[in-house]
Amino acid sequence: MTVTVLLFASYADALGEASLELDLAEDATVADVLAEVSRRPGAASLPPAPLIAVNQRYAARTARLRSGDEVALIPPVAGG
Amino acid sequence: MTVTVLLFASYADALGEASLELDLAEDATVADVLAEVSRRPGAASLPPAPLIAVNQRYAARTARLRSGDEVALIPPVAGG
Amino acid sequence: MSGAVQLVRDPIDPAALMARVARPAHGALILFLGVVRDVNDGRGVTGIEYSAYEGMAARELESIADEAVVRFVGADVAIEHRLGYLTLEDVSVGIAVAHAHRDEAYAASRWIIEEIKRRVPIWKREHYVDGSREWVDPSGAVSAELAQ
Amino acid sequence: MSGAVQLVRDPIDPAALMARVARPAHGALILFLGVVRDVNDGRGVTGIEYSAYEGMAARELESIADEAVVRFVGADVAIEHRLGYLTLEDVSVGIAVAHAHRDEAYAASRWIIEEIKRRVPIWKREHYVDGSREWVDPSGAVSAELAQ
Repeated sequence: MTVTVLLFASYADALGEASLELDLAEDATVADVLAEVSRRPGAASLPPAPLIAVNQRYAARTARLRSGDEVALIPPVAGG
Repeated sequence: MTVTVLLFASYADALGEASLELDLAEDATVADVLAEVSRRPGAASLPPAPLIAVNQRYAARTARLRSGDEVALIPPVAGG
Repeated sequence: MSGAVQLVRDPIDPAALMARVARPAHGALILFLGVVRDVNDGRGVTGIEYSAYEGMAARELESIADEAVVRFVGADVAIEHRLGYLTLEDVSVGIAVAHAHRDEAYAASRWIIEEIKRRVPIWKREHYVDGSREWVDPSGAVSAELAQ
Repeated sequence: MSGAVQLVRDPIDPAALMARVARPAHGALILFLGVVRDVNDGRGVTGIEYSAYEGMAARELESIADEAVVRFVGADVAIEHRLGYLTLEDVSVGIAVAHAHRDEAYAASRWIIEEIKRRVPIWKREHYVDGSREWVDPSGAVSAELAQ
Protein backbone atom coordinates (compact mmCIF):
# COMPACT_ATOMS: atom_id res chain seq x y z
CA MET A 1 0.00 0.00 0.00
CA THR A 2 0.94 3.63 -0.44
CA VAL A 3 0.90 6.44 2.11
CA THR A 4 1.78 10.10 1.78
CA VAL A 5 4.22 11.48 4.32
CA LEU A 6 4.12 15.21 5.01
CA LEU A 7 7.07 17.13 6.41
CA PHE A 8 6.94 20.63 7.84
CA ALA A 9 9.15 23.44 9.05
CA SER A 10 12.56 22.20 10.30
CA TYR A 11 11.77 18.63 9.23
CA ALA A 12 11.05 19.70 5.66
CA ASP A 13 14.29 21.68 5.68
CA ALA A 14 16.23 18.67 6.99
CA LEU A 15 14.99 16.26 4.30
CA GLY A 16 14.79 18.89 1.57
CA GLU A 17 11.23 17.81 0.79
CA ALA A 18 7.72 18.66 1.98
CA SER A 19 6.21 15.29 1.10
CA LEU A 20 7.13 11.71 0.24
CA GLU A 21 5.18 8.79 -1.20
CA LEU A 22 6.03 5.51 0.53
CA ASP A 23 5.25 1.93 -0.47
CA LEU A 24 4.65 -0.16 2.64
CA ALA A 25 3.60 -3.66 3.61
CA GLU A 26 -0.15 -4.14 4.16
CA ASP A 27 0.18 -4.32 7.96
CA ALA A 28 2.44 -1.28 8.26
CA THR A 29 2.29 1.02 11.30
CA VAL A 30 3.46 4.53 12.00
CA ALA A 31 6.71 3.02 13.28
CA ASP A 32 7.38 1.56 9.81
CA VAL A 33 6.96 5.00 8.27
CA LEU A 34 9.45 6.43 10.75
CA ALA A 35 11.92 3.64 9.96
CA GLU A 36 11.54 4.38 6.21
CA VAL A 37 11.97 8.12 6.70
CA SER A 38 15.02 7.66 8.93
CA ARG A 39 16.89 6.12 5.96
CA ARG A 40 16.46 9.26 3.85
CA PRO A 41 19.33 11.71 3.42
CA GLY A 42 19.14 14.44 6.05
CA ALA A 43 17.00 12.37 8.44
CA ALA A 44 19.85 12.23 10.97
CA SER A 45 18.79 15.63 12.35
CA LEU A 46 15.23 14.47 13.08
CA PRO A 47 14.48 13.37 16.65
CA PRO A 48 14.21 9.59 17.22
CA ALA A 49 10.50 9.80 18.08
CA PRO A 50 8.89 12.75 16.34
CA LEU A 51 5.26 13.64 16.93
CA ILE A 52 2.98 12.03 14.33
CA ALA A 53 -0.45 12.72 12.90
CA VAL A 54 -2.41 10.31 10.74
CA ASN A 55 -5.12 11.92 8.64
CA GLN A 56 -4.77 15.12 10.66
CA ARG A 57 -5.08 13.54 14.11
CA TYR A 58 -2.26 12.87 16.55
CA ALA A 59 -1.42 9.17 16.52
CA ALA A 60 0.75 6.68 18.38
CA ARG A 61 3.71 4.87 16.81
CA THR A 62 1.76 1.63 16.98
CA ALA A 63 -1.16 2.95 14.89
CA ARG A 64 -1.96 0.71 11.88
CA LEU A 65 -2.09 2.45 8.51
CA ARG A 66 -4.34 2.03 5.49
CA SER A 67 -3.54 2.75 1.88
CA GLY A 68 -3.99 6.43 1.10
CA ASP A 69 -3.37 7.59 4.66
CA GLU A 70 -1.76 10.98 5.16
CA VAL A 71 1.03 10.65 7.73
CA ALA A 72 2.53 13.88 9.02
CA LEU A 73 5.71 14.33 11.03
CA ILE A 74 4.99 17.23 13.33
CA PRO A 75 7.94 19.32 14.57
CA PRO A 76 7.56 20.91 18.02
CA VAL A 77 4.63 23.28 17.61
CA ALA A 78 5.14 26.98 18.18
CA GLY A 79 1.86 28.72 17.49
CA GLY A 80 0.47 31.72 19.31
CA MET B 1 -13.53 73.40 63.46
CA THR B 2 -15.55 72.68 60.36
CA VAL B 3 -15.46 69.61 58.12
CA THR B 4 -17.39 68.77 54.99
CA VAL B 5 -19.11 65.39 54.95
CA LEU B 6 -19.85 63.82 51.57
CA LEU B 7 -22.57 61.24 51.01
CA PHE B 8 -22.94 59.05 47.93
CA ALA B 9 -25.31 56.64 46.27
CA SER B 10 -27.60 54.84 48.78
CA TYR B 11 -26.23 56.94 51.67
CA ALA B 12 -27.12 60.20 49.90
CA ASP B 13 -30.58 58.78 49.18
CA ALA B 14 -31.01 57.79 52.84
CA LEU B 15 -30.13 61.22 54.23
CA GLY B 16 -31.61 63.16 51.34
CA GLU B 17 -28.39 65.15 51.01
CA ALA B 18 -25.08 64.80 49.17
CA SER B 19 -23.06 66.85 51.64
CA LEU B 20 -23.17 68.31 55.14
CA GLU B 21 -21.09 70.90 56.95
CA LEU B 22 -20.34 69.91 60.54
CA ASP B 23 -18.94 71.93 63.43
CA LEU B 24 -16.75 69.73 65.61
CA ALA B 25 -14.47 70.00 68.63
CA GLU B 26 -10.80 70.63 67.88
CA ASP B 27 -9.75 67.05 68.72
CA ALA B 28 -12.56 65.40 66.73
CA THR B 29 -12.04 62.06 65.01
CA VAL B 30 -13.85 60.19 62.26
CA ALA B 31 -15.90 58.49 64.98
CA ASP B 32 -17.26 61.89 66.03
CA VAL B 33 -18.39 62.59 62.49
CA LEU B 34 -20.19 59.25 62.40
CA ALA B 35 -21.90 60.03 65.72
CA GLU B 36 -23.03 63.40 64.35
CA VAL B 37 -24.30 61.89 61.10
CA SER B 38 -26.15 59.11 62.94
CA ARG B 39 -28.40 61.72 64.56
CA ARG B 40 -29.63 63.03 61.20
CA PRO B 41 -33.03 62.02 59.84
CA GLY B 42 -32.73 58.96 57.64
CA ALA B 43 -29.42 57.83 59.18
CA ALA B 44 -31.04 54.73 60.68
CA SER B 45 -30.60 52.88 57.36
CA LEU B 46 -26.83 53.47 57.31
CA PRO B 47 -24.64 50.65 58.59
CA PRO B 48 -23.14 51.17 62.08
CA ALA B 49 -19.58 51.33 60.71
CA PRO B 50 -19.58 52.63 57.17
CA LEU B 51 -16.38 52.84 55.17
CA ILE B 52 -14.77 56.29 55.49
CA ALA B 53 -12.36 58.38 53.45
CA VAL B 54 -10.66 61.52 54.68
CA ASN B 55 -9.41 63.82 51.93
CA GLN B 56 -9.94 61.03 49.40
CA ARG B 57 -8.04 58.31 51.25
CA TYR B 58 -9.55 55.45 53.21
CA ALA B 59 -9.27 56.18 56.93
CA ALA B 60 -9.87 54.47 60.26
CA ARG B 61 -12.54 55.57 62.75
CA THR B 62 -9.82 56.76 65.09
CA ALA B 63 -8.26 59.17 62.55
CA ARG B 64 -7.95 62.73 63.88
CA LEU B 65 -9.46 65.45 61.73
CA ARG B 66 -8.36 68.98 60.90
CA SER B 67 -10.50 71.95 59.98
CA GLY B 68 -11.42 71.90 56.30
CA ASP B 69 -11.10 68.12 55.95
CA GLU B 70 -13.34 66.37 53.46
CA VAL B 71 -14.85 63.31 55.11
CA ALA B 72 -16.69 60.89 52.82
CA LEU B 73 -18.98 58.04 53.83
CA ILE B 74 -18.39 55.36 51.21
CA PRO B 75 -21.19 52.88 50.47
CA PRO B 76 -20.13 49.37 49.37
CA VAL B 77 -18.29 49.96 46.12
CA ALA B 78 -19.58 48.36 42.94
CA GLY B 79 -17.35 49.49 40.11
CA GLY B 80 -16.32 47.45 37.13
CA MET C 1 1.16 56.68 35.03
CA SER C 2 -0.95 59.85 34.64
CA GLY C 3 -2.94 59.70 31.44
CA ALA C 4 -3.06 55.91 31.63
CA VAL C 5 -6.22 56.07 33.70
CA GLN C 6 -9.45 57.92 33.10
CA LEU C 7 -13.02 58.29 34.26
CA VAL C 8 -15.04 58.95 31.13
CA ARG C 9 -18.62 59.76 30.21
CA ASP C 10 -18.35 58.90 26.52
CA PRO C 11 -18.15 55.32 25.24
CA ILE C 12 -14.87 53.53 25.89
CA ASP C 13 -12.86 52.89 22.73
CA PRO C 14 -11.14 49.49 23.10
CA ALA C 15 -8.80 50.10 20.16
CA ALA C 16 -7.57 53.39 21.63
CA LEU C 17 -7.07 51.74 25.00
CA MET C 18 -4.98 48.97 23.44
CA ALA C 19 -2.94 51.44 21.39
CA ARG C 20 -1.87 53.12 24.63
CA VAL C 21 -0.11 49.98 25.89
CA ALA C 22 1.38 48.63 22.65
CA ARG C 23 5.19 48.60 22.46
CA PRO C 24 7.64 46.51 20.41
CA ALA C 25 8.82 44.77 23.60
CA HIS C 26 5.39 43.30 24.31
CA GLY C 27 4.46 39.81 23.18
CA ALA C 28 1.04 39.66 24.85
CA LEU C 29 -1.79 42.14 25.13
CA ILE C 30 -4.94 41.53 27.14
CA LEU C 31 -8.04 43.64 27.03
CA PHE C 32 -10.69 43.17 29.68
CA LEU C 33 -14.09 44.73 29.13
CA GLY C 34 -16.82 44.85 31.74
CA VAL C 35 -20.15 44.96 29.98
CA VAL C 36 -23.71 45.73 31.08
CA ARG C 37 -25.59 42.45 30.89
CA ASP C 38 -29.29 41.74 30.62
CA VAL C 39 -29.76 39.74 33.81
CA ASN C 40 -28.31 40.11 37.31
CA ASP C 41 -29.26 37.86 40.22
CA GLY C 42 -32.18 36.61 38.15
CA ARG C 43 -33.66 40.04 37.48
CA GLY C 44 -34.04 41.54 34.01
CA VAL C 45 -31.81 44.62 33.70
CA THR C 46 -32.41 47.47 31.23
CA GLY C 47 -29.47 49.66 32.18
CA ILE C 48 -27.07 50.71 34.92
CA GLU C 49 -26.36 54.15 36.29
CA TYR C 50 -22.72 54.54 37.37
CA SER C 51 -21.73 57.29 39.77
CA ALA C 52 -18.51 57.95 41.66
CA TYR C 53 -16.71 59.99 44.24
CA GLU C 54 -14.86 61.30 41.23
CA GLY C 55 -11.72 62.80 42.73
CA MET C 56 -11.06 59.79 44.90
CA ALA C 57 -12.05 57.28 42.21
CA ALA C 58 -9.53 58.83 39.81
CA ARG C 59 -6.90 58.74 42.54
CA GLU C 60 -7.58 55.09 43.41
CA LEU C 61 -7.52 54.08 39.73
CA GLU C 62 -4.16 55.79 39.32
CA SER C 63 -2.81 54.13 42.41
CA ILE C 64 -3.96 50.75 41.06
CA ALA C 65 -2.19 51.40 37.76
CA ASP C 66 0.95 52.52 39.61
CA GLU C 67 0.92 49.45 41.85
CA ALA C 68 0.32 47.17 38.86
CA VAL C 69 3.50 48.25 37.09
CA VAL C 70 5.45 47.67 40.31
CA ARG C 71 3.91 44.24 40.95
CA PHE C 72 4.12 43.16 37.32
CA VAL C 73 7.42 44.64 36.21
CA GLY C 74 7.52 45.55 32.54
CA ALA C 75 3.74 45.85 32.17
CA ASP C 76 2.05 48.77 30.47
CA VAL C 77 -1.44 49.51 31.70
CA ALA C 78 -4.37 51.65 30.58
CA ILE C 79 -7.68 51.81 32.42
CA GLU C 80 -10.94 53.60 31.66
CA HIS C 81 -14.10 53.47 33.73
CA ARG C 82 -17.29 54.97 32.41
CA LEU C 83 -19.82 56.95 34.45
CA GLY C 84 -23.41 57.87 33.69
CA TYR C 85 -26.30 55.81 32.39
CA LEU C 86 -25.28 52.73 30.39
CA THR C 87 -27.58 50.42 28.48
CA LEU C 88 -27.20 46.73 27.63
CA GLU C 89 -23.89 45.74 26.06
CA ASP C 90 -22.31 49.10 26.89
CA VAL C 91 -18.78 48.81 28.24
CA SER C 92 -18.44 50.05 31.82
CA VAL C 93 -14.74 49.40 32.31
CA GLY C 94 -11.85 48.70 29.97
CA ILE C 95 -8.44 47.47 31.08
CA ALA C 96 -5.60 47.04 28.60
CA VAL C 97 -2.41 45.35 29.78
CA ALA C 98 0.62 44.54 27.66
CA HIS C 99 3.73 42.66 28.71
CA ALA C 100 6.59 40.79 27.11
CA HIS C 101 5.00 37.55 28.41
CA ARG C 102 1.42 36.34 28.71
CA ASP C 103 1.72 35.02 32.29
CA GLU C 104 2.30 38.51 33.63
CA ALA C 105 -0.25 40.08 31.28
CA TYR C 106 -3.04 37.77 32.49
CA ALA C 107 -2.04 38.15 36.14
CA ALA C 108 -1.88 41.93 35.95
CA SER C 109 -5.22 42.18 34.13
CA ARG C 110 -6.92 40.02 36.72
CA TRP C 111 -5.33 41.84 39.64
CA ILE C 112 -6.43 45.23 38.30
CA ILE C 113 -10.11 44.35 37.87
CA GLU C 114 -10.24 42.80 41.35
CA GLU C 115 -8.64 45.91 42.88
CA ILE C 116 -11.10 48.15 41.04
CA LYS C 117 -13.99 46.18 42.44
CA ARG C 118 -12.47 46.20 45.89
CA ARG C 119 -11.59 49.81 46.43
CA VAL C 120 -12.54 52.33 43.77
CA PRO C 121 -15.49 54.44 45.01
CA ILE C 122 -17.86 53.83 42.13
CA TRP C 123 -21.47 52.78 42.59
CA LYS C 124 -24.07 51.38 40.30
CA ARG C 125 -27.82 51.56 40.38
CA GLU C 126 -29.47 48.89 38.26
CA HIS C 127 -32.66 49.66 36.38
CA TYR C 128 -34.93 46.66 35.98
CA VAL C 129 -37.47 45.68 33.36
CA ASP C 130 -40.28 46.17 35.91
CA GLY C 131 -39.35 49.86 36.20
CA SER C 132 -37.75 49.61 39.64
CA ARG C 133 -34.13 50.46 40.38
CA GLU C 134 -31.71 49.54 43.12
CA TRP C 135 -28.20 50.31 44.31
CA VAL C 136 -26.00 47.26 43.89
CA ASP C 137 -24.31 46.08 47.09
CA PRO C 138 -21.87 43.30 46.18
CA SER C 139 -20.89 42.94 49.85
CA GLY C 140 -20.29 45.09 52.88
CA ALA C 141 -17.54 42.74 54.00
CA VAL C 142 -14.64 44.73 52.63
CA SER C 143 -15.39 47.80 54.75
CA ALA C 144 -13.49 46.73 57.83
CA GLU C 145 -10.45 45.76 55.79
CA LEU C 146 -10.15 49.04 53.87
CA ALA C 147 -10.40 51.05 57.07
CA GLN C 148 -7.72 48.73 58.51
CA MET D 1 -18.39 26.36 16.38
CA SER D 2 -17.53 26.55 12.68
CA GLY D 3 -16.89 30.14 11.69
CA ALA D 4 -15.68 30.95 15.20
CA VAL D 5 -12.17 29.88 14.26
CA GLN D 6 -9.99 30.90 11.35
CA LEU D 7 -6.50 30.72 9.95
CA VAL D 8 -5.93 34.02 8.18
CA ARG D 9 -3.28 35.69 6.07
CA ASP D 10 -4.55 39.24 6.42
CA PRO D 11 -4.17 41.26 9.62
CA ILE D 12 -6.38 40.19 12.51
CA ASP D 13 -9.10 42.73 13.33
CA PRO D 14 -9.57 42.72 17.12
CA ALA D 15 -12.85 44.66 16.95
CA ALA D 16 -14.38 42.15 14.53
CA LEU D 17 -13.20 39.29 16.73
CA MET D 18 -14.84 40.83 19.79
CA ALA D 19 -18.07 41.55 17.90
CA ARG D 20 -18.37 37.83 17.20
CA VAL D 21 -18.64 36.95 20.90
CA ALA D 22 -20.73 39.89 22.19
CA ARG D 23 -24.19 39.00 23.49
CA PRO D 24 -26.53 40.74 25.98
CA ALA D 25 -26.00 37.89 28.48
CA HIS D 26 -22.25 38.54 28.76
CA GLY D 27 -20.85 40.72 31.52
CA ALA D 28 -17.16 40.16 30.72
CA LEU D 29 -15.21 40.08 27.50
CA ILE D 30 -11.52 39.24 27.27
CA LEU D 31 -9.38 39.69 24.23
CA PHE D 32 -5.95 38.08 24.13
CA LEU D 33 -3.52 39.15 21.43
CA GLY D 34 -0.22 37.45 20.77
CA VAL D 35 2.14 40.00 19.26
CA VAL D 36 5.50 39.77 17.47
CA ARG D 37 8.02 41.30 19.85
CA ASP D 38 11.45 42.73 19.18
CA VAL D 39 13.51 40.41 21.36
CA ASN D 40 13.32 36.68 22.03
CA ASP D 41 15.82 34.83 24.21
CA GLY D 42 18.05 37.88 24.07
CA ARG D 43 18.21 38.05 20.25
CA GLY D 44 16.91 41.00 18.25
CA VAL D 45 13.97 39.91 16.10
CA THR D 46 12.86 41.65 12.91
CA GLY D 47 9.94 39.39 12.00
CA ILE D 48 8.44 35.93 12.25
CA GLU D 49 7.33 33.59 9.50
CA TYR D 50 4.32 31.49 10.55
CA SER D 51 3.51 28.29 8.69
CA ALA D 52 1.08 25.48 9.46
CA TYR D 53 -0.21 22.08 8.55
CA GLU D 54 -3.27 24.00 7.53
CA GLY D 55 -5.99 21.37 7.45
CA MET D 56 -4.98 19.91 10.77
CA ALA D 57 -4.34 23.31 12.37
CA ALA D 58 -7.85 24.45 11.45
CA ARG D 59 -9.26 21.21 12.82
CA GLU D 60 -7.34 21.51 16.10
CA LEU D 61 -8.38 25.15 16.53
CA GLU D 62 -12.01 24.16 16.03
CA SER D 63 -11.70 21.34 18.49
CA ILE D 64 -10.19 23.75 21.04
CA ALA D 65 -13.11 26.16 20.55
CA ASP D 66 -15.59 23.29 20.87
CA GLU D 67 -13.93 22.00 24.03
CA ALA D 68 -13.79 25.51 25.51
CA VAL D 69 -17.56 25.98 25.35
CA VAL D 70 -18.04 22.61 27.01
CA ARG D 71 -15.50 23.27 29.76
CA PHE D 72 -16.62 26.86 30.32
CA VAL D 73 -20.38 26.60 29.94
CA GLY D 74 -21.97 29.76 28.61
CA ALA D 75 -18.79 31.08 26.98
CA ASP D 76 -18.66 32.40 23.44
CA VAL D 77 -15.32 32.06 21.72
CA ALA D 78 -13.67 33.38 18.57
CA ILE D 79 -10.11 32.56 17.53
CA GLU D 80 -7.95 33.72 14.64
CA HIS D 81 -4.37 32.71 13.97
CA ARG D 82 -2.39 34.46 11.29
CA LEU D 83 0.03 32.78 8.90
CA GLY D 84 2.75 34.25 6.70
CA TYR D 85 5.46 36.79 7.41
CA LEU D 86 4.71 39.12 10.33
CA THR D 87 6.76 42.11 11.41
CA LEU D 88 7.15 43.71 14.83
CA GLU D 89 3.93 44.49 16.67
CA ASP D 90 1.85 42.43 14.22
CA VAL D 91 -0.78 40.28 15.90
CA SER D 92 -0.18 36.55 15.37
CA VAL D 93 -3.15 35.23 17.33
CA GLY D 94 -6.35 36.77 18.64
CA ILE D 95 -8.69 35.09 21.11
CA ALA D 96 -11.97 36.70 22.13
CA VAL D 97 -13.96 35.14 24.97
CA ALA D 98 -17.17 36.47 26.45
CA HIS D 99 -19.09 35.08 29.42
CA ALA D 100 -21.68 36.24 31.93
CA HIS D 101 -18.91 36.28 34.56
CA ARG D 102 -15.26 37.28 34.50
CA ASP D 103 -13.93 34.21 36.33
CA GLU D 104 -14.98 31.95 33.51
CA ALA D 105 -13.92 34.44 30.83
CA TYR D 106 -10.36 34.67 32.18
CA ALA D 107 -10.11 30.92 32.70
CA ALA D 108 -11.36 30.12 29.21
CA SER D 109 -9.07 32.66 27.57
CA ARG D 110 -6.06 31.27 29.36
CA TRP D 111 -6.99 27.67 28.65
CA ILE D 112 -7.40 28.38 24.94
CA ILE D 113 -4.01 30.01 24.43
CA GLU D 114 -2.26 27.21 26.32
CA GLU D 115 -4.02 24.57 24.21
CA ILE D 116 -3.08 26.42 21.01
CA LYS D 117 0.57 26.41 22.06
CA ARG D 118 0.38 22.78 23.06
CA ARG D 119 -1.22 21.13 20.09
CA VAL D 120 -1.99 23.25 17.03
CA PRO D 121 0.51 22.40 14.26
CA ILE D 122 1.80 25.88 13.58
CA TRP D 123 5.49 26.74 13.39
CA LYS D 124 7.44 29.93 13.45
CA ARG D 125 10.77 30.87 12.01
CA GLU D 126 12.24 33.95 13.61
CA HIS D 127 14.25 36.40 11.51
CA TYR D 128 16.99 38.16 13.46
CA VAL D 129 18.63 41.54 13.12
CA ASP D 130 21.89 39.84 12.08
CA GLY D 131 20.12 38.40 9.00
CA SER D 132 19.95 34.83 10.29
CA ARG D 133 16.73 32.91 10.86
CA GLU D 134 15.74 29.92 12.94
CA TRP D 135 12.80 27.63 13.63
CA VAL D 136 11.52 28.17 17.14
CA ASP D 137 11.44 25.04 19.30
CA PRO D 138 9.69 25.88 22.58
CA SER D 139 10.18 22.33 23.80
CA GLY D 140 10.11 18.79 22.51
CA ALA D 141 8.68 17.59 25.80
CA VAL D 142 5.05 17.55 24.71
CA SER D 143 5.64 15.04 21.93
CA ALA D 144 5.25 11.89 23.98
CA GLU D 145 2.09 13.19 25.62
CA LEU D 146 0.26 14.07 22.38
CA ALA D 147 0.99 10.66 20.89
CA GLN D 148 -0.29 9.15 24.16
